[in-house]
Amino acid sequence: MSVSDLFDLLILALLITCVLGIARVRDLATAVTLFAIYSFVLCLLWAHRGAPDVAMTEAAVGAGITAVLFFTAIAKIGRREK
Amino acid sequence: MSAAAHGLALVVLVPIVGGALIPALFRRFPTAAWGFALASSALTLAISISLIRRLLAEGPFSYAAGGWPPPYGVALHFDRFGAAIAVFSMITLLVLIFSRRYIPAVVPIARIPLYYALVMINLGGMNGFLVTGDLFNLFVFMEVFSVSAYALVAMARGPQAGLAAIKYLLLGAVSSLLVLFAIGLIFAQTGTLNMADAAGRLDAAASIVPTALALGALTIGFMVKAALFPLHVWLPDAHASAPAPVSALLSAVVVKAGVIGIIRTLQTFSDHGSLQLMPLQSLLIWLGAIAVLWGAVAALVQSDLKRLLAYSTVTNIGYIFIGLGIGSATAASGAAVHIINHAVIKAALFLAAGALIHQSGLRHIDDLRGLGERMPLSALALGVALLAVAGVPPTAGFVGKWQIGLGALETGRPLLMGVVIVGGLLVLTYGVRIINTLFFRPPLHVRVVTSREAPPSMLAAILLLAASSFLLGLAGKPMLDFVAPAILPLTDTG
Amino acid sequence: MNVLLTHVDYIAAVAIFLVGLYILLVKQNLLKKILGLNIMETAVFAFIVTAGMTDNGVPPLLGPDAVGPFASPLPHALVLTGIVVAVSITALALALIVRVKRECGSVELNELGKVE
Amino acid sequence: MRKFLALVLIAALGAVLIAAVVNLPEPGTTDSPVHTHVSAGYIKGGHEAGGADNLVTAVLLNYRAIDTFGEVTVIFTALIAVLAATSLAGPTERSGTQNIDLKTTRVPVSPVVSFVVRLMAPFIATFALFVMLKGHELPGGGFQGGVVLGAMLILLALFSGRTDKTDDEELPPGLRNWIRAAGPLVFGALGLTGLVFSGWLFSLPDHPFWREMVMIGLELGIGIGGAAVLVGLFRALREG
Repeated sequence: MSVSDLFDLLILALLITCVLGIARVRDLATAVTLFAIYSFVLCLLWAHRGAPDVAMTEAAVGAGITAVLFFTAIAKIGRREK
Repeated sequence: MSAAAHGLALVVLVPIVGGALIPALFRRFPTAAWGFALASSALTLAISISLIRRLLAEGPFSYAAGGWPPPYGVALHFDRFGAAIAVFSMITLLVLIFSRRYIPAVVPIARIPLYYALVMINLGGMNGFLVTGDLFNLFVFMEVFSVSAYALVAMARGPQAGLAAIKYLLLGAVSSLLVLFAIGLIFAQTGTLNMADAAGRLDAAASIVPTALALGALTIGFMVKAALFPLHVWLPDAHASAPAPVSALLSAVVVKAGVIGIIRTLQTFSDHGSLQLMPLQSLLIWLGAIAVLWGAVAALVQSDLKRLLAYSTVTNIGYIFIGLGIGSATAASGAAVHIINHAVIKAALFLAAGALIHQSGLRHIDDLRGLGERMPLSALALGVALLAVAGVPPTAGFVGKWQIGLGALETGRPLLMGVVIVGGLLVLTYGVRIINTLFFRPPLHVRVVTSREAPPSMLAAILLLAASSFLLGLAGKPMLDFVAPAILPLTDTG
Repeated sequence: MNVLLTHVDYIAAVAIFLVGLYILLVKQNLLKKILGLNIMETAVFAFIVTAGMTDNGVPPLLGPDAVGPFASPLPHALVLTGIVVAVSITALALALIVRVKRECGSVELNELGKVE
Repeated sequence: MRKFLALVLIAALGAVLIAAVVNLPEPGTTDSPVHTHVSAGYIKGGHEAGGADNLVTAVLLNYRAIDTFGEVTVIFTALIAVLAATSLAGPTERSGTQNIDLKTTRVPVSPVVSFVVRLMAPFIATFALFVMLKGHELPGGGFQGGVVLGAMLILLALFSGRTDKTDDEELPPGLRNWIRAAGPLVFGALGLTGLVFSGWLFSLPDHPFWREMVMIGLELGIGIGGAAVLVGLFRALREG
């Protein structure tokens, strides 16, 4: 088990923690923040997998634009999930 | 490579570029967007007709987009199922003609170009979906026509439309995702995205489980797009609340993409062993039979005319899937012909209903009493199309249903023949009820008395489609002959 | 057990996909559903990128001093396309949700069902 | 109840999915079909065939250009979809509470943040342009640069402290509509030039110089068009 493998496993565990967190939290703004973190971690994984192009796009889209779009929508519909 | 094969890429390029130009070109002259959209869809239709002429002369042919031979580039492929693009372009053209007077009445003037752009992009996506021979390209064009379809539903006013559109979007996006996942599974095993190449290489792949999962995911994904019975839940809301020309386009054309997607999946991967593992045929028959009866009964109890027509789409999709599931050449060719005939009939139904609803401002069937006297041509067209959708001989709806019924008898399934007949009778029941309401009952609502016949552009589209839904029945034999060579690989699955 | 270790990336993608599906099925808030959909999409992307990777993780950049084995470029191109499609769908969905909130007063699907 | 059913479904589906994925070829090994079939052809054809050192760019702009055409169409469609679908409510329903909503979406910005964002903006823009223009040699390309540029513009709109309009509003609306459609239109033009120069729709010219020029043109079209669409989506969502 090399360092690289351990890095992978750590990242995968982090990703799953993030999505479980998204499933649990009731506050939409927190959920979206978690999603942005999740996207960013995913982008680390992809950079490590030899996919720099995908990583760059995921960082800008997933952690940036998608999150901003979600926040804009939340500002209009309220952040509480019932 | 003669000139005609370039048409295979042009049927995608022309409508999409045309659609992309519309918002920029017609910002200042919104209503003029109509003419431009009409011209580019007419050009698309002309190109697709030239493709069919070549098909008849030389048989199926391919085009390597970008000049890269498959599997390195994207191969476009034209066969007898692809020939549906001509019918779909024709229907889009007629829907556009109908839209000329209808759309300005329901859409704010500044947004009219957006409507035409969406319709054109939808056509381009459909064409791309139907002619591509590449799995990922299929997904991309599926997204093109799906996104434009969600938006077209949402163009209607009112709370219902927004809600219907978001439901449609949720289910549609999940089904697209299933298709993408299936593509990933196939790619991980074969290293290729070309359909024919992937089908050939799947046999060499180590395991049958991922392949079966991939084919299952593709089938379920396309079933959602086709609105087959338990996955049809999005359809009645979406098709009932959309503007009438959009309902016509969605019910006539867009759901058929899902059907043709399934046919392509079956055709391409039918040689593969894992397909026999799945009881796919009996599944299709069962779901189809339930869809026929469920759709017909649900339509019977509707009071809203457009909602009734939406349920009639559920019924007819059921017929098509029964035909595909039976697995005899007779039934399969019946199903293939019914794809086209139902497209024409359903476009006629929704446009005629749209004209009646638009001119009178009423949409409940009981309120429409006596409207036949005020709007004779539209009402007559609706009547003819209703008889056609019930499958009364010699209309267009009869050909496909008759062949499907025959196929059921041939393969020793008399009960299924019963389902086909009962479904037809149920549809006839509500058809006759509506015709009776329109023509033979005295007006109840004051608006009916003041209604006037639809303007010529709307009438032209309606009458042409209604006439076709009658006349295509007489052309049943040549149409069956046309699809016959294409459905052979389907029935070989046994 | 060995298979589970070598395919751990695939299995993690499946796990993420399932959590996304759970959110989509169970949560009644439309925005949360879209978030679930996005998670499912990224899981499929992760699956496709994994299919094309190599152990040493060299990106498919051909240069004078580049040595393979390179990761397969095809999945990367597919995922790039997929990401842009996903953000398009998300934007449209969010716009529709805002409209539903404005017109129906709620974004909880179970409450919207009662309104109708 | 719903939760329980969902969990049962997910457990069953999970079992099927895991059974399927463990039967796939082991990821990372170089002798799996993913690496030996089409990809191997791309790598063997190399720079000369694909026209770019970055094979991802070669796949996007050359081998599978029609996919990319579909894709720029999807994002353009999403923008006109959002514009068409959301603003139908009319002025009566949008007055009143709507204005309050509009204010809440503006983040109260501290002068420091605003300063930093404005300071960084030119650098991010330069980086985005670099990513677009060099996408055929280095990691990056039209989309990648476009989304970075789009993110930068949205960041500016959010944090620059200005509340009146986004930067893209300073463009005349006619020009803005053309820029938003740049992706599909540039590809449409490429489709036709390909037919003229090499006899196939969606193909690049054979001559290396012209091929590079066409690629750069495409990257810019995709990138700037994509950025304009993303900013448009953000604006429509904020104001719709």
